[in-house]
Amino acid sequence: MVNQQWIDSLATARGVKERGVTGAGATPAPTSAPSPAQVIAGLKATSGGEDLIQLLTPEGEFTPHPDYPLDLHPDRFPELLKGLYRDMVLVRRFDREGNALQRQGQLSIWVPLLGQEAAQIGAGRAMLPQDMAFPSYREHGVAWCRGIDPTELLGVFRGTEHTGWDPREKGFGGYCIVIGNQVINATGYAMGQRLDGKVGQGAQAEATIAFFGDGATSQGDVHEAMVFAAAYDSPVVFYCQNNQWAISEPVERQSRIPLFNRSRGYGFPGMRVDGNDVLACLAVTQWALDECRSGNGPVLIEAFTYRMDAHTTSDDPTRYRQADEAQAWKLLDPIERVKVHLARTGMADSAFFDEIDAEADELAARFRAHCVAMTVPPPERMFSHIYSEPNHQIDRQRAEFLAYLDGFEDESGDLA
Amino acid sequence: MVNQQWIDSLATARGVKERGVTGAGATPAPTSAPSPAQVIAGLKATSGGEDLIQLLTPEGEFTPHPDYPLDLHPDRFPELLKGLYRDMVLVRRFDREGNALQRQGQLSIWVPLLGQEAAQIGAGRAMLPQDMAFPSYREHGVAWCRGIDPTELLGVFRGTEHTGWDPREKGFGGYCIVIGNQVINATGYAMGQRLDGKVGQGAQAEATIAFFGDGATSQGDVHEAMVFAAAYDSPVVFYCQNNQWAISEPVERQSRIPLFNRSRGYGFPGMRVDGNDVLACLAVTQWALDECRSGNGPVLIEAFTYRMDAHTTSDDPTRYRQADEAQAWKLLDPIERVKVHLARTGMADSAFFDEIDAEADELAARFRAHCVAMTVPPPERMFSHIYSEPNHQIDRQRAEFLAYLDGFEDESGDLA
Amino acid sequence: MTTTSVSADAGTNNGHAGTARPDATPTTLARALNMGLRASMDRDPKVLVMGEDVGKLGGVFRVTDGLQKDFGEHRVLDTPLAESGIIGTAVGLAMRGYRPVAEIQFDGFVFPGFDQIISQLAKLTFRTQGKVKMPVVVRIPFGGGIGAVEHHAEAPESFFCHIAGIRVVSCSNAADAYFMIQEAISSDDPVVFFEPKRRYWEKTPLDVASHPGSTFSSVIRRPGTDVTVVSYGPSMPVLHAAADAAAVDGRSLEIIDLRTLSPLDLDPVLESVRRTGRLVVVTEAPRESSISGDIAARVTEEAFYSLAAPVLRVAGMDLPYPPSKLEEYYLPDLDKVLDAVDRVLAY
Amino acid sequence: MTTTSVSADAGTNNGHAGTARPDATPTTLARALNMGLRASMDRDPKVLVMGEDVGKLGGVFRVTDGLQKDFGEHRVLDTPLAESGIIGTAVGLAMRGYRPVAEIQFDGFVFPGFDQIISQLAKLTFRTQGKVKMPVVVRIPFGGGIGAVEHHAEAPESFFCHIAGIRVVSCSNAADAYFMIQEAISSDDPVVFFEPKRRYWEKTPLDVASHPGSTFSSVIRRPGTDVTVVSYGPSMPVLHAAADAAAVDGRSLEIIDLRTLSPLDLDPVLESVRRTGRLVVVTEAPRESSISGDIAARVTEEAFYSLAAPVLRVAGMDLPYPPSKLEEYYLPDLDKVLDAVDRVLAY
Ligand SMILES: Cc1ncc(C[n+]2csc(CCOP(=O)(O)OP(=O)(O)O)c2C)c(N)n1
Ligand SMILES: Cc1ncc(C[n+]2csc(CCOP(=O)(O)OP(=O)(O)O)c2C)c(N)n1
Ligand SMILES: [Mg+2]
Ligand SMILES: [Mg+2]
Repeated sequence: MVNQQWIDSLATARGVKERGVTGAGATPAPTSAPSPAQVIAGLKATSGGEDLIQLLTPEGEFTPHPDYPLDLHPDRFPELLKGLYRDMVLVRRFDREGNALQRQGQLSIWVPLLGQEAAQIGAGRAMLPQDMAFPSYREHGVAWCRGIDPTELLGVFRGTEHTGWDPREKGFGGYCIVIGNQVINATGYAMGQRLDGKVGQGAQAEATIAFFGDGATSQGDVHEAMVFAAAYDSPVVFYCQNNQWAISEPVERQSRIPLFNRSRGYGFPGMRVDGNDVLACLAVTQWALDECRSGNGPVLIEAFTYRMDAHTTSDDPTRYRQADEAQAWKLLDPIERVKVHLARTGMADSAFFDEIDAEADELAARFRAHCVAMTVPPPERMFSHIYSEPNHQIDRQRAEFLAYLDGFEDESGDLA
Repeated sequence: MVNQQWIDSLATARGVKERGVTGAGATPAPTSAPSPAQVIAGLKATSGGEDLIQLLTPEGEFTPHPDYPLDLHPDRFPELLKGLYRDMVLVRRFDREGNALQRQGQLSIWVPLLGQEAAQIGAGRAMLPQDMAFPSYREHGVAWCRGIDPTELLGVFRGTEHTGWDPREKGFGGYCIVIGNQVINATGYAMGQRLDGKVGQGAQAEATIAFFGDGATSQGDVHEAMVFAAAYDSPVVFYCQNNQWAISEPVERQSRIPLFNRSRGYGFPGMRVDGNDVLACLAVTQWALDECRSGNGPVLIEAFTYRMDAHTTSDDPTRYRQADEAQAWKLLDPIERVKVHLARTGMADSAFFDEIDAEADELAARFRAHCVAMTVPPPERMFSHIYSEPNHQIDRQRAEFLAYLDGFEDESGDLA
Repeated sequence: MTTTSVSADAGTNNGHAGTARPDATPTTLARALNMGLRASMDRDPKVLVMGEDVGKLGGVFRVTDGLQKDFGEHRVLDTPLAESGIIGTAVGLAMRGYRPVAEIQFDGFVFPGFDQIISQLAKLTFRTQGKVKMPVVVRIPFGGGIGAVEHHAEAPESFFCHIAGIRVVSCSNAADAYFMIQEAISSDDPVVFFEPKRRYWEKTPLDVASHPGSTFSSVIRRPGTDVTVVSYGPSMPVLHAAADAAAVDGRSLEIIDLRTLSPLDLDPVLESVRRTGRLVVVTEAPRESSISGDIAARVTEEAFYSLAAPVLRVAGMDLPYPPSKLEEYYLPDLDKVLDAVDRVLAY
Repeated sequence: MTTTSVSADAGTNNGHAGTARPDATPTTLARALNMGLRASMDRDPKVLVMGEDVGKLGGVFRVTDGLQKDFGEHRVLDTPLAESGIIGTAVGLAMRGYRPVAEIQFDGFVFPGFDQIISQLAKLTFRTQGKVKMPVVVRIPFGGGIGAVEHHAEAPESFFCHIAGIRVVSCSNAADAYFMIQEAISSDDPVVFFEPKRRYWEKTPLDVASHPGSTFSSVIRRPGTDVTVVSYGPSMPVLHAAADAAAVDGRSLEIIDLRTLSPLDLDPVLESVRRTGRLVVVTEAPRESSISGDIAARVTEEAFYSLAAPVLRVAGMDLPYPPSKLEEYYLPDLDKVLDAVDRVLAY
């Protein structure tokens, strides 16, 4: 009583299936969904379809977008692009170093962002100092933009601490491992920005941006974050990095239509940006944060990108995807297209590129040196800052534990 | 530092606010949202807007709908409509009796469905015997259609049991009190129907229908139910009875746009039906169940109706809504419009109406008699069917408890 | 199984038995909570109240009645119907510097928000080594005996006592309600605040000027010499009734109200048990892997040589909460407590 | 604080200590679970496996490796990333007659599904007085010691032991893994099945033909006379190492593996404590309001006169799980167990 129809339906990339039905919300005609054969072959949807907002093509050709201007004087464009190039090269470099450090046993795990540099730097550089970001665990590029030194990311992956910075000081939350949790916290923070009167026209106006992946869109917390944000017009940008994969599950497993459409169910704007185009990510995120700051939040942005490396260093992608898929996406590399544009337009010469590479190597060396020198915190760190108020039970268990440890020094341990 | 802008925005019925922004999903132009003044005055959106699917107007004029035919021979229309009339009158009658029984201390609580008879009878009569319904706690009208005698509903409200029927036998789940829980269970059941090969063209094809309210749409479980149903093309109709209120909170608190649009975020059809038009509810639900049965599920239906009575007998609506709102909705009464149509077209005479009223009174009397005669189950019922397998801990605690009770008979109680 | 009528909880503000203070007014527990919330909101503009039906309706138990009218919709928020959303946004508001008081409408509806409580609310301060504080209060009406449908009468406190990083407290009279809610709100720790809904309308003396100091400690409500009986919140009147009945038989019960369930303040309990040698723990929560087991285990470990009998527990059975017509068989009552006292004295 | 190397768990299939049966093959715990799942799926077409990455990837611990290839995508479902959805659809599938085995990827990620477990999975059978059965297994890799980031090393079993209507079990060797997963799947009760992830790759003897009868009972892994030491799952090797070390000092520890955490099978424990007079309970779970407290309280209540000392507990402290570089200080280890043995013998 095997159900062949079901088996076929699962194996194909339904993405979008013609429904032939009336009524609002009938699945829109398929735009760019890959054919079933393509998906089986592992060749994912490498094109974002007509809805994709792009300023810089994979080949390095730049065309400004009428709806999403880069709010800066044209003369300052070369300086902007060279800065973004530097950001992406340096971030990719320390990310690669993180992978290597894990392989050499210096880190328990590393979560690579390879391929998502443009999606993160574009959004990170779109933020104003007073804005607040809520990351998941892969946003090393956004951390970089918020002035968090890469070495501050090492503790969580080396196992010596959970958060190495002050979230309010940096405007960048601690890494959040439980998928979706940080998105509803971001909405709450944004509700607080509005309550403080920081939504409106003033220069002090603030916004919040929540980062999450394609897999996270299935979690109830992400839904409730959007419900509350729509209910309270909260100044929060929901920034989904659709890197096509949630560990071994393709994005088709989470949704039959492109994810940016999700906002249509709540009544706020949603758009798909080329996640490998740093200029598009910058322009669209700037627009979205300004909308939120002025009271027209929330906004959903789907950055259509690709997870070039494994999910983490403990993952083996060869078990669930084809190598040729990664090859196809290499042609859309976020750094390559910027380099081609800078070189072709003469904005930058080889000396510039060499200088950046040298700086990247220096950063990687400092990153490595810091990592290998990291020490294990003292055991009583386990008891520190569990509560903000005095706590007799914590004090007692700390005292008992330290007495127990002392016992080993003089070999007459006594664990009360 | 009071935030006036926020206070104004909360007090008004944003419903739908012109966003003036580009990108997919920008909130559609307001169709029928009530003006802020209207909402403050408590006059809710009594009109469902252009998207409302209606066959029978509040004044009793019938026009068939091109997309949603009533699949029956025109000669049998009078019999159909008279049957629906009878269903609604009888259900309203025992529902009123339930309210009265609570007032007289015979029930701890009653959950009235007054005003939602058409939304429930229309959907209930659209189901085929092999279909499965997952109710919340207000679906007495659907229970009626699934052959559950009204007296079987009394136990849950009298406090003598939680579910008085066999869900699989009746094709109607037990009442579910935790808002949203039953909607994800319905998707799972529908996944099972497909797994059993019951989705396709055969006469045996099955579908599932999940009932929930406007407040429930904010719960993560309802979101995840829609995500899973879209992922597995599950044959489930999401039937939202938007009765405008979630206890004291207006539907605008849950969503800034009409709820049927929610399906556009997942890529399956969603439509708004006049929840007070039994024929429209029947036709649209039949269409939706058939879509699901044939493999084109899921579908979202928003039945736009009104909760005429309090949330439950422990609620006092005068604290949060205007009496004139209920007056406005009385003009849209689900039973009145059918009566007018039957009378005007001569399909039914006063004898017919009197006969139905008499039958209703008989039902109410039987309902009351059954209720007042209901006894308290024996105390060891607390221990029955906690597990399906033998359980030494339950057996022991039962034995200890009964021994303890016996102690009171011979005054030498011994609680082990 | 009818329960004999129970006297109002004879507890007073400062935990000393004895007559009410002159300027104390009989006040319902719900009213005292309302007054306490109001006092906190008056004192600190950062204090918010949020939850389902807490604003315009004033809450299904009227505990937040009138607050939205007086403090405005921007400080008393009627939220969408989603508990993870309520707790999750409260966490975000706290990161922004607010002091949200989130209401869970009934005990059985806390579980959709359980993940945000254990993964974010309870852990953010440790995760950030103190850089982020979580001054959030989660109010939960709990306990049985109100003849309600499923999920409206449960005692889920043991789950939260098992979570490190949050405090769990429960008030049992108007004075404690008034002062404990303010102490919870002003604390920089997240506090899960259990309110015995069956007793919302019981009047006990409240003197708003009495300034009782910390109300998060265990308190001896009634001194006694033969058996120590410990509980909190909903069951306190049962203990007082048992003490009255036992006195008639010449047995003196020492009644202790824990008030804080985590971290437990066991010293007064240990001091008492070292005198009486016998302890009965009374809770509505099911027995298995619960706070009652933890109290018994810790008292036995720390006062082993003083115990003349094992610690006995009068707790809910390990069953889903029964339909309301049978709840009085399930709940701890006078007879069950007296029976436990008999048995603990029989060793 | 390095832990001395622990010998593989000397337990065998039928719970009797002693050499492996002739046709038993050293098998990893993960492999044994895979074989048990496969045997159940072969036997019953209604058995499904569902969860994140369980299909094509074979699970992040490879416990479901190869099942989708052999049984098809319609019986081994890679689900969307939502735990309430996984448990909630499993409940619906069970109402339809299926026997879903749902995987929660790591212990810390069960909480988004906690509401569906306590409100539906654990209560539907009682709610419908037996008309609806819930033959669902929820597999949860749990416990610490794998150097992982937050939420990947917790021991949340006490929460589920406090929920009436579900069974909670944990396997500690390949034989138990193989037979217990099949017993859990064939049971009409919902079972939360805790797998000690730190020991997935440890080999112990497995004889698939041994038919051990019910594996949900407590079992004496090693007889002893001086102190009874009880645990389950992750900590069993620690207990065996402690017994070996204690034997050198002439102390005989009786090691008991509970296997079922709810409903507790305490008879073997009581029988043993009545002989030794001393009990140490070992778990990774935090101490407060936990299963370890419940065991201590019940054994004290039922064997009070046999106890020469209070029941002592070697448990996690009441802290959020520490960063992995400090986890060995937190986890129960050989030294902590031996220290507890010293202290329990000192009474
Ligand atoms: C609640 C929860 N369930 C499961 C996991 C295990 N897990 C970690 S990352 C991951 C996939 C996330 O995919 P996506 O949201 O697309 O983010 P990406 O890793 O691709 O950036 C899963 C299932 C988790 N961390 N939290
Ligand atoms: C998880 C949960 N939270 C809160 C409640 C309390 N409650 C019961 S009904 C209700 C309002 C439901 O409104 P809606 O979904 O519109 O259904 P309606 O009652 O209007 O039919 C609330 C908040 C609950 N039952 N479950
Ligand atoms: Mg992803
Ligand atoms: Mg409603």
